[in-house]
Amino acid sequence: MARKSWMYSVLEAVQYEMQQDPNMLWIFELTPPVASNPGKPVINLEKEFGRGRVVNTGIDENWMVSATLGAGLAGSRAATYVPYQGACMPFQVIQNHAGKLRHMTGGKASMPVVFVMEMTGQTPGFAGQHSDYEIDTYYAHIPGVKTVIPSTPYDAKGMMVSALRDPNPVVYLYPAGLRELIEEVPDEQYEVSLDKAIVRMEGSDLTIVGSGASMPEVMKAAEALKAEGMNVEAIDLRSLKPMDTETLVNSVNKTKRLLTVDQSYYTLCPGAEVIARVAENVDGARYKRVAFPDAPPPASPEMFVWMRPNADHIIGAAKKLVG
Amino acid sequence: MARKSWMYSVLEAVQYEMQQDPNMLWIFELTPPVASNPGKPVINLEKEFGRGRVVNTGIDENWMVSATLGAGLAGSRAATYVPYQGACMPFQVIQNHAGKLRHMTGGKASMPVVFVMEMTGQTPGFAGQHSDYEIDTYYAHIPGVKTVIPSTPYDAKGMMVSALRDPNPVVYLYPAGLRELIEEVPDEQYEVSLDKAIVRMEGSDLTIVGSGASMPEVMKAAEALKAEGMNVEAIDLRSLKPMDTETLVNSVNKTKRLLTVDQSYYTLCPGAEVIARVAENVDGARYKRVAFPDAPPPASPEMFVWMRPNADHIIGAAKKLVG
Amino acid sequence: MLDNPDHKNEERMSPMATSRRGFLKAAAMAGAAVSFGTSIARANGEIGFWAKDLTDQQLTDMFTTILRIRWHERTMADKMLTDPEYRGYNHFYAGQEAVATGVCAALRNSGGVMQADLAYSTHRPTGHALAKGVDMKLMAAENDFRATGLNGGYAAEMHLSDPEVGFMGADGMIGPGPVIATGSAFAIKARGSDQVVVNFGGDGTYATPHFHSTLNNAALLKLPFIYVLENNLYHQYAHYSYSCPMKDIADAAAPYGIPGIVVDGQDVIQVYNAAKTAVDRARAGEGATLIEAKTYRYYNHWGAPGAKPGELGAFGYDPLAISSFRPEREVRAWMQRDPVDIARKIMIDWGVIDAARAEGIEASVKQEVADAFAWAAEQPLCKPEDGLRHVFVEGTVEARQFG
Amino acid sequence: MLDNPDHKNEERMSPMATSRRGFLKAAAMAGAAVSFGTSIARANGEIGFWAKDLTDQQLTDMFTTILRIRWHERTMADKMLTDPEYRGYNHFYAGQEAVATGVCAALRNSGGVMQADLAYSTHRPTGHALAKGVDMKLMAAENDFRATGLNGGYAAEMHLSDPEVGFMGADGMIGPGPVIATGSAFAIKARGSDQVVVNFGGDGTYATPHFHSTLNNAALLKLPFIYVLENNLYHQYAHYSYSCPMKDIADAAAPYGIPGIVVDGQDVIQVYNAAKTAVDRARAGEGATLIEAKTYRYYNHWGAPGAKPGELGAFGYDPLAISSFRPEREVRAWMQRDPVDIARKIMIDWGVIDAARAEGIEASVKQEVADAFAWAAEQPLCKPEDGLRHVFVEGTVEARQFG
Ligand SMILES: Cc1ncc(C[n+]2csc(CCOP(=O)(O)OP(=O)(O)O)c2C)c(N)n1
Ligand SMILES: Cc1ncc(C[n+]2csc(CCOP(=O)(O)OP(=O)(O)O)c2C)c(N)n1
Ligand SMILES: [Mg+2]
Ligand SMILES: [Mg+2]
Repeated sequence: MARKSWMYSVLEAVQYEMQQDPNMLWIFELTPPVASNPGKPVINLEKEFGRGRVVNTGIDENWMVSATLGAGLAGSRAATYVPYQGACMPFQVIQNHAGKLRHMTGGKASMPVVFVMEMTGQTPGFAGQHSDYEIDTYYAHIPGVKTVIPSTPYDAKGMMVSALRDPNPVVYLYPAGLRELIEEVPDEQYEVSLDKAIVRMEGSDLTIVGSGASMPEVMKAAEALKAEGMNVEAIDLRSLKPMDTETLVNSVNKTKRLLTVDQSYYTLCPGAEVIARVAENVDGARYKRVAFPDAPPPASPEMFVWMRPNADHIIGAAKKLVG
Repeated sequence: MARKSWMYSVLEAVQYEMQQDPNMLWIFELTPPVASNPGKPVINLEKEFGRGRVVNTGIDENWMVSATLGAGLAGSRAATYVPYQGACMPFQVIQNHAGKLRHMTGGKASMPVVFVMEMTGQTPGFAGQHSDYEIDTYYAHIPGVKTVIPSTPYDAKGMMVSALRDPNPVVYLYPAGLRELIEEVPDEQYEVSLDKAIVRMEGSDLTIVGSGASMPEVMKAAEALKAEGMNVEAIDLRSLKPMDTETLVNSVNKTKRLLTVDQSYYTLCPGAEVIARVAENVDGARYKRVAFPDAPPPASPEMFVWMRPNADHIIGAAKKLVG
Repeated sequence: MLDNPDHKNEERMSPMATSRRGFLKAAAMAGAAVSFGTSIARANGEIGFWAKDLTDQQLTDMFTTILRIRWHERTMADKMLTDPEYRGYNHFYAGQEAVATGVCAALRNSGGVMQADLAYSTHRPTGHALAKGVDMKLMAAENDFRATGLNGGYAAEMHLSDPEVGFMGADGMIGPGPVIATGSAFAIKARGSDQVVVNFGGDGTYATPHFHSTLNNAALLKLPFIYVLENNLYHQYAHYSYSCPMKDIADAAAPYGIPGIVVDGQDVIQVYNAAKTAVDRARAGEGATLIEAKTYRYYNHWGAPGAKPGELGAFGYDPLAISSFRPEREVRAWMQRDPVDIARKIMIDWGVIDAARAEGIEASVKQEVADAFAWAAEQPLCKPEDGLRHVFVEGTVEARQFG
Repeated sequence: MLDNPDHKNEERMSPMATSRRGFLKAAAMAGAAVSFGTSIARANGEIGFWAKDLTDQQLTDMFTTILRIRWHERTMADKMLTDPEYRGYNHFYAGQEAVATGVCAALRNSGGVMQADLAYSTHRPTGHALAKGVDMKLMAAENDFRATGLNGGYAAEMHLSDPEVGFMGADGMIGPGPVIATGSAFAIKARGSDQVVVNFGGDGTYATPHFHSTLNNAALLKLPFIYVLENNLYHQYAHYSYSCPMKDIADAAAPYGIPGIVVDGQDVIQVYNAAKTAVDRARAGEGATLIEAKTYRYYNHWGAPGAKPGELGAFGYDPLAISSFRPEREVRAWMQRDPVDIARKIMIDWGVIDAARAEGIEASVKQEVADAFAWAAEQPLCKPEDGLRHVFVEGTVEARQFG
């Protein structure tokens, strides 16, 4: 146990699995699998396992994901880290191949693979393609892949372990904005399940549901509201597919108020699915969504920061819903 | 006015626009822009406008869409017909370029382009990649493109006219299963708006909302329910982005019961967005979704037909909701 | 604008190998090779007449495989044309049998994904499947949507797969398959295995963006990877000159620094020789090869339109082609160089079998095919709710169609 | 496995053009061309020393353009390094100025998308933008996120665009740009216009699947399209040998049947000559060309890490590179062949300007740049709610962040 960065925690998980399994591969493009942490040895997967197993590719994210899938089909565990710029380049091969192959082969395809898909969305100034946060929805609609999104270093490591050990293809969404988060993370391997939401704060007045990069602001808002006396229940989805309906329904059955928070564009954001699932199962609740507008993120920090959901927005919406 | 097939009606719209605008282009791959209709001249765009303007490409759907976009940027109107097999190949260029360029350039990019994206989903026997119906969600989450989906030959023609005349990029979803529908369609050009849902049947007991390929079954179910005395209001979304919240909310304010019907996979299907929008605006309503399970479509007709939402499923769900 | 006069219909065909096997054996060992045309030049002398080393049994097996594919296709086409109850379909491979057969004869076809050589197939998979060792009965049942079929009725023709024999699967998409296949080759190399990966792909795959990605990564990483490009001149209803500016697609290999070999795809021996060269190279860690097999399909793109029961091939109008279809004369001209006839002649000419034995083999193959379809037709249909299985390894997903 | 000993650091540089202009003019007209090295051979004699026809004014303009780019980059780098209030960023183009300048000097740079030649740019756009005729003040304001900037503050550096001068836009993605650009060329050809389309792209674009799609469709449709591939040896922190098996990326053109030209990207005259050849070819309806310009960037991939205020270039450690960065000696070696110095020498050598005039031009360019940044800094910031505009041509979208 030690205080570790998200990035370090994740690579610890990968390093251990690669040490155990000499066939396992890691494919990267821009982000070398290197991390350091105070008081800890530097992790450098490329150095440790050599270029035969850890490959730095050209700018071809579709190859990265396809090759990872092909490695899995050939019986080798494999994972790839796709930088956010290329996060939709391999969309088709995940949608039409990775997600369907097990079913289409009647269970014969072997796919112990992880697609780490970096997400951005936190940095003002870069405009549409480098400040967007939107792929959660695209990937979560695909059947046959588990689409998960951690929001803490502890979960990031535990879910990485689970993902690497899972025989199913996993789209592991990686919000780059959280990479610098630091918390106590165990040194040994542990698993965090890939199909359970987690209640991060218990309460009975209002349920707030977020995921990934929206969670830090959700928690900030929840703390502030609690300090003002509103009894907030805060839920971190963690898994978008499969989505943990039970935890959501149980919570809203209690609170009868649901506020979803997304950095993704409003239309068909994960929160839409959350509301729909709850609305099918809970009568008489009230609902609200906070999300990025249906507009690309503009370069100007003034415009971007105003548009991106933050704790103040969440607090305002919560008060409207409960008040 | 004459009885015309969907396919013929759409090509009529395209033919007229191409006759008016000598710069306009059409790019296709497998489906030649040819249609015939009893009592009408054969339409063959390739013959009429020549290969300089109507081009049959190699198997490169990403080029088809990118080239269409590039033509638009260069000041020429253009449209492409992407066969369903390739419907996610150009996903990235629509998501990251067509959808963002106007905003990212502060309004300078010219994009009078239409991406006709064929959808399948109706034919049993072809399995995961050739029987899937799922792209509605992927494309509707993208900001900056209008994503529309007609369900009748009349709308198919009118919305094609509007799409071709629209200065914004339009993703025109084309459910191949409806291509053979026939109805009375005017010979002259007319526009059907790209942002309005339509109430196909009025009623006060229950709102059923569908789109595209689900509409024939929705209407069948609605007729049957009406015959049994249930006062169904049936809505055809037609536009997924922007989505016509007003029509939906007005209807459910009246009926207090909402059933959505999709051929798309359950998680994050268009119906999820419909429910979320209504739930944010209407208190005390009840909700249900009928959709394809979160599974790829299997080859076996026995499995596939059981899984695909049909009128019986809709009737059953409606009775549960109202009863 | 789209006319590439370079390569219309006058496709080059290498002269058929008609000389006696003994002579060729000697010639090949002496470094000569009379029957290869451009292939030899292209491979810079690396190719050899490896069929010299095949036993009579192996040669007979190759001939048998060609016949098994041929009669599978013909029987299925007839079934589609005559049995209104039959629901199976196929992208028929008849006419191209020598390619799958010659290639797979150079591969290791058992041991599962950790041992066997791996073959990635296409939307036109039944020939590749049989040549790779897929069980015909199970395949016939799969194509007929049976619960006991090769893939439990989930796959049907376009997704047939049997990792046990290294048949990695048909794929309904054009483009992604070969890229995925290079990933298998990468894994194999990384784990120090001597397996090789073969990707079958049509001339249609050339124009996909994936083609570059495949060859580039195979070359950069020196992968044990062989791209067998079956150039049957058409992708669906378009001649390949619509999508490819060069006459020999094998020429595309040059900038990547990997061999590009053109081979006569109608002659199983020539295909085998080329494949063996590439397989040896790959196993030796020397990297990838692109083999272009010039070939032709006898049926239309999909199903059996234009075909008549009991007759080989389909001519003329294909309703799916709408406004452009292949000239009947072209089909007939290619049928003059039939891979079954060529193989039969070579076998007899080389003294491997005589005409009577050839007939005997053909008769028993026909029987085997008939039995396979009969067995398939008796198999149980799928249970509807099983559609919710196999989405993930564990469990089932929920039904959502009932609301 | 990833080592391609073929092409490490010993990049070929064509000998600099030092001979007198008069001589070269005559030599070119006589069909000789002393300063091209491989380019001539590659283009099969199609290339000519077209700079012979440029007026003194045009040559002076080219020199001025190079200086405007150089001082824009240096001034911006200094601003980033010294002004903590400044929020702009850049992927600096310094070192590559001769490429943008030489290419755009061969283009028509006004008249909007229906008249101008169109240039598609990259994530490293400021040099291309200035060479194509984008207003420096407006660009500086845009890079500083100002409401009155070139694109209203929506774009910033990675999406600068000005269709009025045919500058079709920077693009933050690697791959899609050139494919989109072929569509513009297709439209131009279809409408019978004589415009040409130039796509700038780095060596990093070679490995993208899009590269094949771009060249293949440009060749098949014989498009008025020029791919200017600026090979500055690195894509981000990886040498191009990680992603490309050939030394000269121009070699990739051959199978498509289009010319592939290697040109010394440090010499604006050589770049111009190659570009002019390709532009003439495209305007004449003869199709596409791939030009590979061998060049180098003086700063790190992004921003100004490792740079010092007032000094040109950045050396050594780049925090973004983590574990691999360019050798300082390589940077310094390339800076010996500086495009500004080369251009200045040629201008003086040819008698176009003298040293004093060169200095005068440089001084006024510096002033222009300083003024542009000063003007930009005074421009208004964007109104937050304007982020909801320009999603579609008409109207605004709804705010959704407030719930
Ligand atoms: C991405 C994609 N686009 C389009 C199709 C439709 N399609 C199926 S087969 C085919 C032609 C393939 O031609 P080729 O590769 O030459 O193989 P052949 O059919 O000749 O064996 C096409 C275009 C597809 N399956 N996938
Ligand atoms: C699809 C995609 N993947 C990754 C990136 C991240 N990225 C930005 S610039 C760059 C390197 C580009 O190299 P090159 O094309 O040689 O241009 P240079 O930076 O050398 O000018 C990369 C990988 C991106 N922008 N787009
Ligand atoms: Mg073909
Ligand atoms: Mg570069």
